[in-house]
Order: sequence, then structure tokens, then C-alpha cells
Amino acid sequence: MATVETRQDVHIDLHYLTRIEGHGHLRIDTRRGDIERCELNVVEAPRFLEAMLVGRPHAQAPHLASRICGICSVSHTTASVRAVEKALGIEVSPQTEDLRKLAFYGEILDSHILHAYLLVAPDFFGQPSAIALAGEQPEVVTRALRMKRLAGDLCAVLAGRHTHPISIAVGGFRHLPTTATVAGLLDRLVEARADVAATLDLFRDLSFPPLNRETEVLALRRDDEYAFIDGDIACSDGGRWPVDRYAGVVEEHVVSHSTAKHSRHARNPYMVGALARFKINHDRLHPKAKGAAAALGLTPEASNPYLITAAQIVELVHCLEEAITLCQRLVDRGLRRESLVMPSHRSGEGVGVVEAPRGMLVHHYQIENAIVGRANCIIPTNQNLANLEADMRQLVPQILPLGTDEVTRRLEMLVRAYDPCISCATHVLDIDYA
Amino acid sequence: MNVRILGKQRIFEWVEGLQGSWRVVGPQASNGGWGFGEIRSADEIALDYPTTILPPKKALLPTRQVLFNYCEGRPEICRDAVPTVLLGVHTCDLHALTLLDRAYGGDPPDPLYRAQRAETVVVGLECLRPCTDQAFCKSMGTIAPPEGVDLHLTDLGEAYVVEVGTEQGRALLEDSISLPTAAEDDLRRLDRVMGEKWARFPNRLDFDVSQLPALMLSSRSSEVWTELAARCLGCGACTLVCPTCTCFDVRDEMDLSLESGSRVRVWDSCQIASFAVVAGGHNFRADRAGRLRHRFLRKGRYQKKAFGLPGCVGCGRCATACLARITPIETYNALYRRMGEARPTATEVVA
Amino acid sequence: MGGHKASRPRVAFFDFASCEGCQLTVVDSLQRYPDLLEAVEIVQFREAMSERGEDYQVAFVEGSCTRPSDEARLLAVRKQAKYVVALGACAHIGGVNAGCHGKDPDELRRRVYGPAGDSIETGEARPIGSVIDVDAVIPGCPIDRDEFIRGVRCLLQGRLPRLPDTPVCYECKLRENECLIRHGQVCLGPITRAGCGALCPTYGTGCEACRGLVPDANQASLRTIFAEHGLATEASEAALELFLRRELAVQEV
Amino acid sequence: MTTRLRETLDATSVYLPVEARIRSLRRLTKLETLFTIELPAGVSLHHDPGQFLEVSVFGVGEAPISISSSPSRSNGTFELCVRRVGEVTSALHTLHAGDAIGVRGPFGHGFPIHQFRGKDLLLAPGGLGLAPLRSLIQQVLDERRHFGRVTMLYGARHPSELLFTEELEDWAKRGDLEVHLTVDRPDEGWTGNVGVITTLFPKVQVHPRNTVAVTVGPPVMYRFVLIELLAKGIPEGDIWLSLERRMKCGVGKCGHCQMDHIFTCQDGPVFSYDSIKPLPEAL
Ligand SMILES: Cc1cc2nc3c(=O)[nH]c(=O)nc-3n(C[C@H](O)[C@H](O)[C@H](O)COP(=O)(O)OP(=O)(O)OC[C@H]3O[C@@H](n4cnc5c(N)ncnc54)[C@H](O)[C@@H]3O)c2cc1C
Ligand code: SF4
Ligand code: SF4
Ligand code: SF4
Repeated sequence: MATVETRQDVHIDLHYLTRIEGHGHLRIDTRRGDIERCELNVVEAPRFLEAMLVGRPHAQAPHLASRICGICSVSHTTASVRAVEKALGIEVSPQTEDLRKLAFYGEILDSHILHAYLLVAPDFFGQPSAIALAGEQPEVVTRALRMKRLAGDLCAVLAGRHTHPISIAVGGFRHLPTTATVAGLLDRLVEARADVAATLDLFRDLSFPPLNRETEVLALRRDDEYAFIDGDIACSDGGRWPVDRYAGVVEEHVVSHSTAKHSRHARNPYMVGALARFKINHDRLHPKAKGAAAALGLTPEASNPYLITAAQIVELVHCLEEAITLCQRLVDRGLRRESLVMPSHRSGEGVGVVEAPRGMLVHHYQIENAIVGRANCIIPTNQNLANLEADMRQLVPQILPLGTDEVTRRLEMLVRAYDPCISCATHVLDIDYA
Repeated sequence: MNVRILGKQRIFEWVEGLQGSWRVVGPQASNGGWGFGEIRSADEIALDYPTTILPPKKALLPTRQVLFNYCEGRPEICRDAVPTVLLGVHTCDLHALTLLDRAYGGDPPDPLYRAQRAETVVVGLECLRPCTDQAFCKSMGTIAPPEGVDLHLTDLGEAYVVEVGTEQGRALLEDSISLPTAAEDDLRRLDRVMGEKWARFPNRLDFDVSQLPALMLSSRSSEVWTELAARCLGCGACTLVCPTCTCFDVRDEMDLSLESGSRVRVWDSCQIASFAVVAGGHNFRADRAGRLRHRFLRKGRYQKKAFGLPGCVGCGRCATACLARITPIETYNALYRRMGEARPTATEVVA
Repeated sequence: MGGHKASRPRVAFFDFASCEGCQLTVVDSLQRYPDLLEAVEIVQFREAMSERGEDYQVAFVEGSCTRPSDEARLLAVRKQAKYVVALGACAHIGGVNAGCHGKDPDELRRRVYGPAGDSIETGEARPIGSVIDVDAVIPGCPIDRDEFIRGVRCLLQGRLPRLPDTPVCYECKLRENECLIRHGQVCLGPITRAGCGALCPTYGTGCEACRGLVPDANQASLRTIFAEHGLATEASEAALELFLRRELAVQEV
Repeated sequence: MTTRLRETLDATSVYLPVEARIRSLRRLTKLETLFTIELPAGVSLHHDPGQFLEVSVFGVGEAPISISSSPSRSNGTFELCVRRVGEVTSALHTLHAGDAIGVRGPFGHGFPIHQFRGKDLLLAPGGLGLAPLRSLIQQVLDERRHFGRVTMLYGARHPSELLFTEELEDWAKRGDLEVHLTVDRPDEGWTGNVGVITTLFPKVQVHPRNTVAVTVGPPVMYRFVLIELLAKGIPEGDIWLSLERRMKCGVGKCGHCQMDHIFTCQDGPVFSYDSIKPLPEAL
């Protein structure tokens, strides 16, 4: 960390942003209390996965797409299979939909637990890491690992593993767990209610730093459920569009200082992710999750980005309950072997949209003769970066008197609150001008 | 002769009767095929299975087996033999068990194998038609069960004939179910079923199996090995699925505290490049051709010399498993066809 | 009896071009092996902790090297660490980063980014072994957590982990899977190094060769087998390229 | 009364090592160390020269190692000369006096010394081959009167790689053991023969009818030494070798050492040349 302080101004040049996915570089310069520079740069090496999708047989696309990010690879895989399925006119069975949703809940649980407990919580306990926290509060870390293991097992039972799921395929699943295995999971999920309740207690007692900035939020919206897979794109300003029109809604463009593509909706920064989903879909939450929101004091009017973590806890409750319901249904009905649904045509264009742990994720493919001809991916973190900068611009002047160290700490916490996933963001590029 | 009748509707009853005091291992549906595994619920047993990927030997010699555990540096013997009924073993696999008994017997015997074997009662199952188009048990002389099988079942349609071969088998049967003795009519039907069986099995070897060891000896320097080696993937599938393969590797596994752990053995394969590597990096079978030849000579000659029984029982599993289409029947027959062409062994290094 | 227990080795994790899934798998391995934290002292792990020590003895490096600036960082790691372990396919064989049809990085960048991307530093994605000496490899995309733990244990004992030299088919047979090639699916198990327990075939999906080639891989025979099963198609070519592009190119030379 | 190590194994499990202790160790060369090992009270080794033990370092593994001392000098302990080449042998080199190791054995067939009595002996170890042969040499020296002329031809790659150099000097001084040394690559102080071991053969005269030859060395050495021995007219049945193979069990089960129907660990490792000549994979 190279930090120089002049009077009450700050110059922050933080090269080594920790406890986030990927390499980021934070630069803040103020002059006489005014912000001269406020940037979050992406320092991660470029990985042209979008371009690599081009020329691939469509069946391979989900496996390659998964490699965009190790932490939300179920999301990428699901978005990718949905894009292909829509392009080629494939309707999957209800059982497939259930299994996909279940794997998805596994990923949301896994990612949120990782983020809330292992990346964010140390800040609140004044610890530099979960490893240090494990020394002070072993039961907290043990609980986190226990829950994370269950979430990972949920993915593994359905798809072989969490990172780079194996059996989620275009048209269905290539492998099914036995009903007995699902029943075993069900028991563990039910037991995990106690851990989720303890989690709620833990986070209810934490006080999130203050910051209020009204911003637009975007999330998928379905009328039948709290949307994670498919739906319409909904905006907090009231707009609602079919996903095929994502391009008009989310306009991507290059911001010169950082080369992770920032996204602008209607040219204003906007937010995606757990808080965005909560604001748009709170009415579709499981009753227990609604209760959790109330307990955390989280309302749909929330405008403090630090509360993203609170929204994640609410989703934790929701996903656990939904996973229990789904497992129960699968156990009651029994699992049937189904062959993959074959495409009805070989060419087409499709948009797959899901709510990855960090927000709306779009995969858009053009398929020509079973080969991906064009691919475009919109990544949650890229959508959030502009909003995050806007938050920082508002926050910095307010907390300037606290001194460089505290400003840095608050900013780091803010960056972390967004749970940015720079691995995802750099499916395109890198710049490190420093 | 002690022959009983087991009506098919009573199979589940019998299996449940056994489950009281035994681990029952038998064929069951698995992964879209069949495999030997512990029968947890009687209706899992699938006695009409064609063949399995792995042979039933895994009940006696698990793919991974703890030799002993150690704690703070002190080894402790691990005795894990489980009283087992190995149910539904086809005749070729019964012959393979006889070979295993010899290979793992001897002086000294393998203590773990012997312990599990002593706790195992084997129930054979007569094959009435070839299990796959790769089977060649008739050619290998393994189409009829060997001596000393504890119990042996033959399918008469609506019932099994149960032949009691040993005292152990008799005791097992008496403890688990009470069955009527076969009637004259049953025995006549048994004769008829057995009589009809033979014609269904083709003879696939172009020569008599008694010539096999000599053929293999004279084929050592045959070009067949290099030809096959070009196709062979060196994957070892052929040996893993073989009911008579016995090789294992030994590994130490330890926990992260470096204080306790276990020594385990795992199935190994002579088809893997490092199988015969010694210190200094010298490999006694450095190429695939040499490894393939070793495997086939072991099947066709060495085991006969070492243990008095052929090392191949004609189950055909390796032929099914080999993606490169390297099959014993075609290999043996090709060697036989070319026997005239074979040159004297080029391996006398010192002359 | 047994090897002497040294003091806790200091371990650091580094990441280059990757999805960070391997580092995540390291975090996941704590779920089953919490004693890892007692066995080693993690001094640097940016993804999971803010503390940062430079006095590490073992460096686990995730990701492939793509930029000149990466090379300098790798050389520094090599200089400090007694053991450098490549963590995962990206570091080991270039991963999917290196499998992109051999496309020109400049062209890729423009395709994704337009002219505005011209200022971005890029380069061909390479395994870290092309820049520095690597002492050991934990292969896979992502790594297998049990194998990672076994590797750590070997290092604790003062020796280097050895990779199995059997192909994936070997473990596939041990798991009694029906062979996918026989059911009309492309599978690279016959030429891929085992150690994953044939995870993909067990989950109904052809092996993608993320663990790299097995020694003495018979690629020609596998191609014949594909042809015999009607699988010599774009799908099999794409599969061979996904992880093996670099290794197969070397094998052909 | 002591129980033989082999009997304790047979009574429990032939795979279960017995805990032995390193009494002392002596570094012989850069790669080789001589370990003096003590069995637990009440257990004795009772081996033949040429037999081997399976030596364990728990958590690492097991390796076959020849017993390097003779039964005649057992005195409650025995010696192992170990070259550091891989996992187990390297782990052994990290141990100290007082540390425990696991041992199983003795396994296999050693040299048939009774058949050697009354004969001249021509011993030709190469490199580490002296480790097992030393057991035989000590035994022969302890019953020297039973044997005729004893000649040893010993070769190593470099003077620094010669094993048991002090003993070599003592043996040479005795007068009843003819010692010829050679190295492939000499150093400054080397005044002896230079060249591979076969270059020593012209220096010795043998009575082929009454000579037993014993050669132990790396696999590549055998074919050349055999040519020399046969050229001297020594009958194939009087040429003895000890074969190295990968071995995982030591008791003819794991299959690694099988050549033809022969299990090297049990039927060998010591063989007469005529018995392995028909086995193409032997040499
Ligand atoms: C009867 C007999 C007697 C012996 N007597 C002695 C003796 O007195 N003294 C002595 O020092 N040695 C002796 N040896 C040799 C000794 O057994 C070996 O050096 C020892 O087994 C090596 O074990 P290790 O675990 O140290 O080496 P390993 O780690 O097993 O490595 C040994 C060699 O094999 C190679 N290797 C191992 N595994 C693989 C693999 N998977 N892939 C590729 N290569 C591999 C390594 O590169 C190395 O060169 C004897 C051997 C036999 C058979
Ligand atoms: S199964 Fe076939 S390809 Fe594999 S090692 Fe055996 S012979 Fe070779
Ligand atoms: S060699 Fe092949 S056919 Fe013969 S017993 Fe083994 S697996 Fe069966
Ligand atoms: S499915 Fe793949 S790994 Fe398994 S046996 Fe077939 S080719 Fe080998």
C-alpha cells in the first residue's frame, strides 16, 4: 500500500485489494477536499473467453463459459445452456428445471456464505482474514465452513462439483443423483436451518457503515417466483423488458481508465446483485426470508450499498427454504432418467439470462450450424463498477476527516460489499497504468 | 447328491434370510449396466445379469484395501474380514476364484485375502447362454463350474436348482431357508437344460487350449505385439476388468498432522508404463509391445506354469473393455495363424 | 517412526490469468480438512486474506502467464520460493486460455473490445513452466481438493508430489462406468492423466483432458477410435483443443 | 530364546512391519549411507547372504533393501546400505540414530553358500551391487578355510562412489582375498585401473571347472559381465546373479517382479545364470 497524506486530503493507491475475486487497483486522490481522481482499475490479466466461445460446438459452450469464473460457474453454465437452448428451440423438462434451480441455489448459498463470512465478516470483527478470525471466533468460521460444505455438496451431487459443473448440459442433465442421495441432502438442508438462523443472529448484530445514494437497480423479474433463472429484466424505475432486449437496456461501453467493460443503463450508473434483486423481487421471497429481512431492518427502499451483505443473508434464508422445498418434491416424485432434449434446428440466436450471485448475467449467442458464431456476455461486476465509483465519489468527501487509514478501510469495505468478481470482469481485459 | 429346488418367488426371501448374518454381495443394476455390490435390499439382486464391468474378485480383494493403520508411528493390524455370501458368480469367474486362491495362497499366503476368503461362501450361477459376444469360456474349458463351489444355481425357468457342493454351503442353506429336495422330474429337467446349453456356446479358439502355453512361448518375438501396441492405449482397462489379474501397488496415506495414516494397496496394472521401473529409471518393460506381450503371456502361459491353471478364463471382459479392439481370442488366433512364421526368440541376449 | 516433522512451512498463493476456481477449491478444501491451517502457515492469499507476508517457502501459483509483466512477477516468486507448485490447468498447461484456436491475442482483444482496447497489454497464454522452473503440479480445471491436500502433505514430508501416470480410463473402469465412447460421446479419458477419479465420465460427460496428457499417450489410436465410433467430428477436434492444444502441438514436433 | 523375524510376521500379517531401531549410521558416499539396525528384544533376523528386507518409513512407503552384513557378524544387529534415489530411500536418509523404521523379511533366496564351499570364488560387484555382496564376503571371510581362491573385481563410476573403502583396504591387506578395483572416471588421486568392470577380467586367471562367479550390479552391467564370465569358461550353472525388480510385497503377490512364471522376490533375487537364461525378460 502506497499512501501519502497531505493535510486532510487523501491519496490512496491501493494495488493489492484483498478478499475479492480477482485483482483490483483502487486509486483515490483528493485536493482540498475535492475528488480529483476516483477509480477502481482492474489489474487482472485479460482472458478473451467471449472470443474463445466463437467457433466452438454449442455443446462445448457451457463448459468453456464456466471457465470465465470459478466462483459463479454454475451461473455461467446455466446462462450458457439457456442461450443455446433458446437459440435452438429446446424446451427442457420440468425435472431439469428443478434440478437446475437446485444447483443454482447451491451456488448462491456457497457464494453468499463465502462472501459474507469469509470475505466481509473479518472487517466487522477487526480481523485481517477468516483465518485470523478462526483463531478468535472458531465457531463462526466452523459454521461457515459447515454451511459452505453443504452448499458445495448440493452442487456436487447434481453436477459433479461446484466449480465447473459437469453434468449440466444443453437439453438436460447428463447424470442424475439417486433419490436416496437427494433424500440425504434434504436431511442436511433441514439441519442447516439452525446454522442459517445463527447466521441471521450474527449479522443482525453488526452495524453496517452509513452511506446513502439513490441509484437505479436492475434485476430479473418473474411473477411466479424470486427469479434466478429466466424472466424479464426489471428496473427500479419501473421499466420491464424481455431479456432479448438486454442490449438496449444495458449499454456496455469502455471506460478509458479501467478496461473491465463498465455498463451504463440509460447512461446512469446502476446496481445489480443481491440488493438489487431484493429491491425488485422482495414480494416473491419465501416468508421466512421476508422475516429475515425484517429482522435485519432491510427494506425495499434501502439505498446503502453496504447492505448488499444484508440482502445476501436474506437470500441465504430464501435459497435454503426453496432448496428444501425442491428436494422434498424430487424425493416425493422420484427422479426419472431422461435423455437430453435434442435441438429442433441447427442455427439460431438466443439470450440466456440468470441472476448470478453478484447480479444479472447475460450470455447471448448466435449459432450457425451447431457452431457458436457470435457471443456476447454481460457480467455483473462490469455492470456494478460504475455504480461503485459513483458511491465512492459520494462517500469520500463525507469521510475525509477520518484520515487516510479509515478512508481506505471504508473504501475497501465498500468495494468488498459489492463482492466484485474481477475474474468474471476480465473475461475481456486488463489495464494497469500504474 | 444333495440337490434342492429354489422357486424364483423365494429368491428375495432367501436373500433376506442371508442378510441377517451375512453381507450379501451379488450382481445388481448400476450405472446403466451391472456390477457386483452389496445387496442392501433383496430386490436389488439381478441374477439374470449378463456380465459385469469389474469381476466379483473385488469382494475378496477390494480395489483399495488397508493393509494396516499406524498411529504415532506404530503400525496396527487391521482386520476387516466380513462374513460374506458372494452370490451369483458365473462359471468363468468361479474358475478365476480358484486361480486367485492359488495365487494368493502359497507360502506365505496373503493374510488379508485368506481371512476374507475364509469368511466367504460362494454361490455359483450356471451360464446357460454366452453372456456377451466376447465370451469364450467354452474354448478355455471354463464353461462348467470347478470342484468345490459351496452352492451352485442353475436356472430351470420358474425355479433354480441348488447344488450343494460343500459342507459350508449346506450349512449356509440350512441356516437361511428351508428348501425341498429336487424331485426326479427336476433332475431330468436339469439334465435337459444342461444338455441344451453346450450347443449355444461357440468354440472360438482355432486350436485346443492345451496348446496355448506352447503357442505363447513360441510367439514371444512375434510381430503381433508391435502391431497391437500401435493401437493399444496403455490404459490398463483390460487388466482391471480381468477376474484373474492380481497385481497391486502399495501406498502410504497420511493425515496432515503427519502422525497417523495407513498403508493401503490398490489394484495395479502391468499395462502402465511405470509398472516395472526400478531405481535409476531402468524400465524392464519400457514399451507398450513388451507390456502387452507380458499380459498375454501371463494369461496364456506364466500363470499356468506358476499355479497350474490358465491365467485366462475366457470371460471376455477385457475384449469388451478395450476401445482399441484388442481381444484375447483374436490375439491368440492371430498368433496361431502366424506360428509358422514366428522366428526363434531374439531375446537370448548373451550368446 | 516416520519422517520428521519440520516447523510449519510458510505458504503463499498467487494468481495469474485464471478463473480463480483453483484458489476457491483451496478454500473449499478447508471444509473437509480444517487441519490444513495447523499444518501450514499461509502468509499470502489475496483472494482470502489481507495479511501479506513475503517470506514464503512454498508458492502455489494459479493461472497462466499472458503478459510480460506476469513474467517479472513469476521470476520474483521463483526467486523467493523453495518450491513452486503450479496450481491447476491454467498454470500447468495453459488451461482454456491457451486453447483458443491459436487465435492471435491482438485480434481477440479487438474483437471483444474494439479499437479502445488497443492500449491493453496482452500476450499468448502460456503455462508458468514456460517462464520458470516448476517443482510440482496439482493439475485439473479446477484442481481436485483431495489431490491438493495430498500434495501439501507430501511437501510437509519434504518430498514432491508425484502424479499418477495412468490415464483417466483406468479410474473410470475402477468406478465401473459404462464407457461413453461406446455410447457415442467424445471422451479424452484414454490420453488424459488420471487423478480426478474419472469425475467427468462418472457424471456422464466426456473427459475434457483438463489434467493434461498422460505420459506415452497414444493420440493416433484415440483418433482411430473416434473415427470407428463416428466421432471424428468438429466436436472431437474442439475437445482436443480445449485443454490440449499446446501439449499436442509439442507432441507432434 | 528368540523368535525369528519371519515367524513373527507369519503369526500376525506378512504385510505388517516390525518396528526396528537405527542403532547408528555412517555416511559412505554422497548417496549411500550404512545403517546399523537393531531388532526389538526377543526377535532375531536369521538371514542368508543375498536375502533382503522390506524397509518401511511410515507415511512414505517401503523399499526392498539387501541385508549388507553377514549372519556370522550379526551380534544382535545387522546393516543396510541404502542409496538415496527416490521417496523411501530419501526418507531413510533423513533419519537419525534412535529413530524407528519398519522391517519385514528376510525374503527371497540368498546365495547357496554351501554349494560354494571348496571352490574358488570370483566376485564381481558393480556400484551398489557391493551392498548385498558384502554380506557374502563377510561370511566367506569368517569361514575362509572352506573356500579356495577368492577374487573380487569391483567397479564404480568414480572413486568417490566406491563403497566400503576402509573394508576394501582391509580386505586387500589380508592377503587371502584378491581385490581389483576400477572406476569409469578417475579423479586426481586415483592410481588404479580406469575403465568399466569388464576391463578387469583380463587381469585374473580362473580355473573354470572349479570356480563359482557371483555378480551383482545394475541391469545394464550383467550382459557385459556375463560375456566375460562365459568367455572364461565358467559353467552357466556356476554363475550367480542377484536381480533387481520393482517389488511391492516381497512375497510373490503384487506381481511387479514377475518375469515369466518366476517371482523374483521369492524365487530370487539370487539366481544361477542357467536358471534364468531361458527367461527373456530376466536380463
Ligand atoms: C532385491 C533387491 C535388493 C535391493 N537392495 C538394495 C540395497 O541394498 N540398497 C539400496 O540402496 N537399494 C537396494 N535395492 C533398490 C531399492 O529397492 C530401490 O532403490 C528402492 O526401492 C527405491 O525406492 P524409493 O522409494 O526410494 O524410490 P522410488 O521413489 O520408488 O523411485 C525409484 C525409481 O523409480 C522411478 N519411479 C518410481 N515411481 C515411478 C513412477 N510412478 N513413474 C516413473 N518413475 C518412477 C524413480 O524415478 C526412481 O528412479 C534393492 C532392490 C531389490 C529388488
Ligand atoms: S484395454 Fe486395450 S488399449 Fe487398454 S491397455 Fe488393455 S489392450 Fe491396451
Ligand atoms: S484375459 Fe480377458 S477374457 Fe481372459 S479372464 Fe482376463 S478379462 Fe477375461
Ligand atoms: S468413458 Fe472415457 S474415461 Fe471412461 S473408459 Fe470410456 S474413454 Fe475411458
